[in-house]
Amino acid sequence: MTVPVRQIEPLIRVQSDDFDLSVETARLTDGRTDIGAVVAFSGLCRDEGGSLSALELEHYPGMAEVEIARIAGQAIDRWPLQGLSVIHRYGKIKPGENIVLVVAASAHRHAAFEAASFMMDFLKTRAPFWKQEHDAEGRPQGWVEAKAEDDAAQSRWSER
Amino acid sequence: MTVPVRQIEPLIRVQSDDFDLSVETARLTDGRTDIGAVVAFSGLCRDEGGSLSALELEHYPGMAEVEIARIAGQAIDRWPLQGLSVIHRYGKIKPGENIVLVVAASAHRHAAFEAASFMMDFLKTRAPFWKQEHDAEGRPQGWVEAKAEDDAAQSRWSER
Amino acid sequence: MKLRYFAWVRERIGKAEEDIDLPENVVSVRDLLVWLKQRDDGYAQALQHPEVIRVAINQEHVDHKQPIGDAREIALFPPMTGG
Amino acid sequence: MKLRYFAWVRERIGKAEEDIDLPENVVSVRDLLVWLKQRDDGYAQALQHPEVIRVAINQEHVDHKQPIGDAREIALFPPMTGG
Repeated sequence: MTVPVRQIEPLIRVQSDDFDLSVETARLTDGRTDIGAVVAFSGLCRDEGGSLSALELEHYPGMAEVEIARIAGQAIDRWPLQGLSVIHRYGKIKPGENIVLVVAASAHRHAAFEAASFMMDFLKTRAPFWKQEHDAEGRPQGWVEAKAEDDAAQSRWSER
Repeated sequence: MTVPVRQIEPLIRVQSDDFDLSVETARLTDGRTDIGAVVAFSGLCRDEGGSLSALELEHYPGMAEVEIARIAGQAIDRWPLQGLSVIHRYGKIKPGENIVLVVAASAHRHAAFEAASFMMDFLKTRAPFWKQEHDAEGRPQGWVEAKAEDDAAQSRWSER
Repeated sequence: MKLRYFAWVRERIGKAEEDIDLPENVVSVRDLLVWLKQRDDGYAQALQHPEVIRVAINQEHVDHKQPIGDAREIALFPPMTGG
Repeated sequence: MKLRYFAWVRERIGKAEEDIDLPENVVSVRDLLVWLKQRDDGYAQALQHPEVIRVAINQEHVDHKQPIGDAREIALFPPMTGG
């Protein structure tokens, strides 16, 4: 007889609103005494040396949530996590503003670090979001191109 | 003629007071538009299945700050960071409370992840702090033993 | 069947979605891309390099060899750049 | 010269610090550990396994081969468990 492993339920949100790092971290840790490590990754919009006034993030509603949940499920299968939250914003985001948040909680630090890093590498390459740049005058410009280095970063997880 | 690289100045604090994750993250990012990634690691006290009522952290005042600064300097030399903060608490810390915070900010996520993970591995093995366990009745018990796996985690950084 | 387009695929085709009846000889994702490409200049421009186009069937990533079957929704888009 | 002790080294020796004049034949950290160990039962217990004792001179980690030189402050402690 095998004892079923109790899997955690990740929090996944795709929203245009900003998020609060402390609130999301506290949501995973409050009232608990079995968490030893929390890794919170925040991804922010950069202005690329002043050439960019905003990023406009387009997403595929429905699939975005489903695909993030798929990636989160893989992270939960792979590392002993006690909490996992992912919030990805869409819409117009200005330099210095938040784009994405991943919070991973575990008893031990390496699981939390690896799970958060894994989530980000897969969000970059698998979650259906696309960034369009707006130039310094606010005019829509080209779409950000996918980077080969992001594919490489994703594939390192299957080599282990 | 070589152009001198402008090195960031890490924030390092050794204190008995708690810290606030959002305040420390905002301290690195506020007013900036060149940061793309912030990794915040929080280390918390676990109750070890209810057997532990607190950890009492002893430290070596003076050397603690100096040694953390040394480790932070190595991280700054090794990765292109735009901000690095380390706060390590001492004194009596209850389960669920914060022990340590590392925040690393960079243009790119891998530098931020690696620098924060590096900081934690070296804080564990090089920063002069010692944890004494207090049992469920609040009585001081043994000192936490250093783990071989922490030494292994530290040494992986010199293999690269 | 509903087709959905995102990012520059959407811009070049000139619409975000459409309902379409596929001819019987369109069996795989690859067939779909070839068939769409000849519909007009917008499609031709969007699907000029079909190998870079990513495809999801019923909101799940698939490769170009995937049979379409009785898909409810097929989405075409460029490589993703979220995160 | 000031000696400082931490964690169970401090507890077993029974003090957190002391000022001490070292005999001339105590040249290295290893010599210091051997010399301290024979002072009384507390030191003997603290330094029973000298190989596990970590040492800092002037607040910097050193190994046991390190010459003491004109150190102002030497600290002895167990392996660290912070973080």
